[in-house]
Amino acid sequence: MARPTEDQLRAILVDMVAARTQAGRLWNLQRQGRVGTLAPIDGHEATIAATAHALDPAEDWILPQYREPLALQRFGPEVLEQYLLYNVGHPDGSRLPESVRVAPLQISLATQVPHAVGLAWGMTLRDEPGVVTVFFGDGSSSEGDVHEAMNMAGVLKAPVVFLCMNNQWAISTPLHQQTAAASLADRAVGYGIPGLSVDGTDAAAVYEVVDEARTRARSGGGPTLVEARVYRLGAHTTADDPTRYVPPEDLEAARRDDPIDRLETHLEALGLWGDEDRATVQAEALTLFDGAFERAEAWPTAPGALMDHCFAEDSQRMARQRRDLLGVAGSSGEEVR
Amino acid sequence: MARPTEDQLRAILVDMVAARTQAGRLWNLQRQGRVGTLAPIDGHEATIAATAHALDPAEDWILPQYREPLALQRFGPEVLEQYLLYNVGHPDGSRLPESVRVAPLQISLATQVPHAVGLAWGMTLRDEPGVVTVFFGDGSSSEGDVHEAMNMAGVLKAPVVFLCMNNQWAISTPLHQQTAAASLADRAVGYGIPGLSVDGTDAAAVYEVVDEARTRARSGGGPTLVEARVYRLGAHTTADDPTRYVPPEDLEAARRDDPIDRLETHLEALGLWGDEDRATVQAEALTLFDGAFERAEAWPTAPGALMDHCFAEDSQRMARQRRDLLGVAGSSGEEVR
Amino acid sequence: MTSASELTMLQAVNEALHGEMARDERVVVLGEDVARNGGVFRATEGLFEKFGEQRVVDTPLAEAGIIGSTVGLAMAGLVPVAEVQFLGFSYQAMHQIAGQVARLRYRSRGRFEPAITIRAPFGGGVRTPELHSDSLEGQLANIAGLKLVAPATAADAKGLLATSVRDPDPVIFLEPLRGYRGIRGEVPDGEHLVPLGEAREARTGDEVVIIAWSHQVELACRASDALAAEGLSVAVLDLRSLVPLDLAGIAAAVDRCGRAVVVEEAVQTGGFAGEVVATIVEECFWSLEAPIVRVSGYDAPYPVGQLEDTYVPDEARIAAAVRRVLEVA
Amino acid sequence: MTSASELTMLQAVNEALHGEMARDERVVVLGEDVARNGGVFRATEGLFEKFGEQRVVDTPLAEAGIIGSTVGLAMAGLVPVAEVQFLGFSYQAMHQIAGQVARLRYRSRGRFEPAITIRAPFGGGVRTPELHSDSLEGQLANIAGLKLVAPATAADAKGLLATSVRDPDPVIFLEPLRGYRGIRGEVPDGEHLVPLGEAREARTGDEVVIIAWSHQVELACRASDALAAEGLSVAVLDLRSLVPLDLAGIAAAVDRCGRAVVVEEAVQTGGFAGEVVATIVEECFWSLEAPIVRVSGYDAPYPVGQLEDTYVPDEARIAAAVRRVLEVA
Ligand SMILES: Cc1ncc(C[n+]2csc(CCOP(=O)(O)OP(=O)(O)O)c2C)c(N)n1
Ligand SMILES: Cc1ncc(C[n+]2csc(CCOP(=O)(O)OP(=O)(O)O)c2C)c(N)n1
Ligand SMILES: [Mg+2]
Ligand SMILES: [Mg+2]
Repeated sequence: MARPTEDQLRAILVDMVAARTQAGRLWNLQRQGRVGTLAPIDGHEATIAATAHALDPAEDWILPQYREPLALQRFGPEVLEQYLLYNVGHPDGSRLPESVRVAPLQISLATQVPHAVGLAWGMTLRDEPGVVTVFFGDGSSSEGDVHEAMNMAGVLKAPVVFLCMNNQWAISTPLHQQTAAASLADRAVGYGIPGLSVDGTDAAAVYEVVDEARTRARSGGGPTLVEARVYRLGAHTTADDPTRYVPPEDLEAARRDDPIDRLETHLEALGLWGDEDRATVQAEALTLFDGAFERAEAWPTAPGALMDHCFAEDSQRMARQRRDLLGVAGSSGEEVR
Repeated sequence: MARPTEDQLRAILVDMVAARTQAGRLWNLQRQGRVGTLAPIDGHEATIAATAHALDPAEDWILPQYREPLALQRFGPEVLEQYLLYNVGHPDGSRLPESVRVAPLQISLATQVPHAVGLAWGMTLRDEPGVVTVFFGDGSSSEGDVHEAMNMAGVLKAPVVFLCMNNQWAISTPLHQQTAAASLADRAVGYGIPGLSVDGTDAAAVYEVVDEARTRARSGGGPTLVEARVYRLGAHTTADDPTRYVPPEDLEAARRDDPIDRLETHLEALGLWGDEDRATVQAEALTLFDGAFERAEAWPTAPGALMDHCFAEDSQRMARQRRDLLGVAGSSGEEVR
Repeated sequence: MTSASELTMLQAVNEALHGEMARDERVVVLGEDVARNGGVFRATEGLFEKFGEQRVVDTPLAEAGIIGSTVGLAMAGLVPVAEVQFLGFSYQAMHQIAGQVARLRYRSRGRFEPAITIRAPFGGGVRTPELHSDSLEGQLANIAGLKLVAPATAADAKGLLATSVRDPDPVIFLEPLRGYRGIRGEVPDGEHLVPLGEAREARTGDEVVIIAWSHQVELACRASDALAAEGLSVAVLDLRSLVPLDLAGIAAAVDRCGRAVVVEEAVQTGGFAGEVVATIVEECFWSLEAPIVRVSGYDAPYPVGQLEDTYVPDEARIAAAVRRVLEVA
Repeated sequence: MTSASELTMLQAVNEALHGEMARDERVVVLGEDVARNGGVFRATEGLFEKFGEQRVVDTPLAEAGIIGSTVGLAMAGLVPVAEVQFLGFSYQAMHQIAGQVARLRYRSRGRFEPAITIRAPFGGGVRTPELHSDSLEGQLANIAGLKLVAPATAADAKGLLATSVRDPDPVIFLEPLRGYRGIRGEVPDGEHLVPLGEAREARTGDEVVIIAWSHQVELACRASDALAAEGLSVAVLDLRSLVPLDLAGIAAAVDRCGRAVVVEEAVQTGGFAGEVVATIVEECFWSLEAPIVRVSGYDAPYPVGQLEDTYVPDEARIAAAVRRVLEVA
């Protein structure tokens, strides 16, 4: 299992800082009513960015939940662009180009976990070398789909990295009310697969375990469950008020372990990072973001998009509905004889 | 944790022998077309009977899957009577009197497992002392419901005994294709609850672990997962042909561990059991069975039973449907203006 | 005479829950984030503080576990009121809802009483993420053994919810997201019960009847009022409950008007509006002077924010449908 | 000209699967007991031996896992054909079917092609345990993004299944339990494709049209033949696929006959028959000379063995309904 090089760690930090910076911008835009409800990334950056850097964007897949996009720069600039399009409520926001091995965000919790098993299994059937990493939260880990998927992957020896982002909360439900398990990694033994628990605020540690899991998967060793322990530093979503339930002292303690501070300190000590670096990265992140957001807001929408891609071809009824829809978009669209 | 007394062991054996005997009769009746498809109990008797004897029928509940009824004599003679009524296809076969703490059979696999958690939780809310034992198979253990239920029970500390009857097969699917887990009891740690694996052909051993789990549950210690390792000695159901997939040598080996032979040998050595005892028990079991089966076949059915108990009171539409149904039962029942 | 207060639908739901929990200690509330957080919309606000952690429970994130446990709670003689955070996630528990909750009484031949209520917000118009707005009435109505209640006013939200909690059968109680804060009105204080299966005439009229439920009733009423300005007499029938369905109430309205429009937000094919049309054909075919028109969503998934207003029926589409059924001589 | 053989529906399904797996190596078959055992009804018999354990897979007992994995298999460019052992257990996977399989293309805006087929036996008459016979068409039809196919003959079972496997959209393929061995007929050898969305006139007639699908077509035909003996001309329209629905075919038949009976086995309220009635009202209201009658199951769960024959529509109930719509002057 390989440790990340200093260059890699710096690249990971760059992505983390950019993500945190852009998340702040996005939050403000939401408050201005320019984007819809969204889930902040704050506190999760190290796990996401380090995982992305431990994978090969040309061969490996990432199936996200919904908190990950801003720190997936390694998989291509389109991830940010489409994420912003998604946030302005445009259907095309869920479309990524063929070259980008990232699935659309998943809102129906844990349903992406069996998808990961099928995708990984399918790739082995096609003799493709890739590994599938699927993100899901501590709350999502209680869903039956996670169980069915991990068990199936164990039997099929599917090349999957089950990445459980344990941020201690499912909206207002704390981990101890989510499960009595000492560690979510303890689920692995019940499926006959390896389970690793890692400090998700330590980018280097995350890189190592994901690299180890990926190596095992690629060599036919099957799936691994990785629990990344982090703390949700922000609200669940822009619609949530965490002050109703998050103990301030816990939040304070967590802030002291802010993954970005940790990695900055480490790289500063090595002389690889400083205030200017941060400033530059933040500035570039915002320029990138603002350009992409402008394009996202300007992206045209057609009422017909409502029916596009539902089927490869409209059914008789859909064709009529589409005609009515376009004829009277927004004003009247009921079925006409 | 208490060992069963010799009297208890003998009582357990009596129930096991009766069950096996009645199962044979039932199989023949199915072949004669007098009862519907059913799942034979052969090989599972020790686990079921010993579990029933470790519980208190006056306070504890049993939520069965579908293989258990013949060995649940301890919970009352009605269990056999209603089981036969069920097998002749009568709706009332699923009704047991208030006094019998056994739920109807469950066909939708694993769905009874969350029921057990709710029932156990509800009993604690009502300060009732009972424990709920829920049976489910090795195949069923792969269903999401089992995961959601065991995790929830761990958090609620619900007094449940999760009894996984691992008979090595789910119809034609062998355990190694069902899961890569070394033992199904290994699932427990992932929920922070105790997990025990026991030789399910050893009645005394089963009694001990169930007694231990029950004692813990009653003293507020929460749920326990018990894996009982047995072997399905018969077909999956009367509709199944196991010769298509069961390796004969495995079946042979399993027959050598027949739970009934094991307990008979043990009690014979103690001078508590002999051929006459067996003959008497078998004879009584058949007399009991034949009387109950005669009543079951004679049990009247009314077409209206189709709608009874769907709601406490018929809706307008149901009332009309019922009227049409009774007016023209079997010949015409469509809705009339 | 009873006093009344001006409440939003959300406050009315909350008041009904407080009332039922105070009245019957067998009532327990369970679901995701319903306790300390008072629900993501605050529908269960104050219950945890008032009735305690035994009776108001934050469950793990597991819909089948939540709904499945209500079956066991009912077997234990309790009266569970479960929240599914959004109706679209009832799919995760559909095997428990359709195969277990709906059949507990039937399977046990009356031994167990499934006094279970499942509350769920649904419906569009508030820019939620995917699967938060889907309307599944048509699918749920086809499950025998379930009652399906969908209030359109604040008063009914309170009165129908209280009745649902007391009802001995399982009730799926649908709360329109847009109505939570968007619909407000006079709600009787104290105990207020509205029977299931009795439609409500939200607008009187004798030329056309618009049949709707939940938030669409609001839109239908607006359409009716707008058309009244043009001198048209358009009745609005609020079904209130889809199961049990008020066959007589529907027949009376259609017999009187001779023309009908049925409105729903769901995917058109297989939606409950089709059931209403079939019912009208069975009940009062000979009174029909024009084909019944359905105003509904399209045969596509409920869309993302930018397309929502195109998808969801609005006042204009409803009014246009009314004009169409009137054009027919 | 192509030769044909006399096959049962079960053999026809099996032949289609063999044909598609041989034709396209991207096709994989997965489900409970589909490999070594050849399926509990032998529908997948011989596939495991012929195409091997890589392409014919016995999965763990987990419907959501099975259906969920088909989404990933499709993302990988494969063509999964999953079996749900009995349609009633598709409820365990409804969140994957409705929220994921049905939306893979839509959500990804065409990036991923959901060439997924889900086969499931359903329908009554063969004395199965609970939940093995339930008819869920009405519920599945309301899920946008799914095609719903229900063959009534052996030839169509082969031709429609082959088309479904090749179809770029997700198809739920319904196989009637009673038809597996009970329905047999001439089936073209070799490649045989039947397009989706084209209803079939199983019986010609001009006084009444009985609209049905799956096994009810067989019963409708018997009723039509019996009534023919009484000099009545009763057409039978086999829908073949509910989604896409042949609107033109339905309209043509009703326009010609002026009277219609719709038959289905499901719970009446919310069943697909209601959608057919609503469609007729929209398509050809003015051709109707009498109210359309639905012949269906009742608003109660599919019952146990002794009550099955009372619940399931039979030839006599269908014939009685035809007489009723004819009585109307
Ligand atoms: C199946 C399902 N149930 C409920 C919800 C509502 N919901 C959205 S996010 C959330 C909490 C998720 O917690 P977790 O999985 O830990 O992820 P986190 O938000 O903490 O990153 C809930 C309950 C949903 N989206 N899907
Ligand atoms: C949810 C569900 N899926 C599939 C089936 C069909 N089925 C009936 S029994 C069975 C195998 C059950 O295996 P297991 O749980 O090990 O119990 P056993 O029969 O071995 O006692 C299957 C797949 C079902 N009844 N319910
Ligand atoms: Mg979390
Ligand atoms: Mg088994």
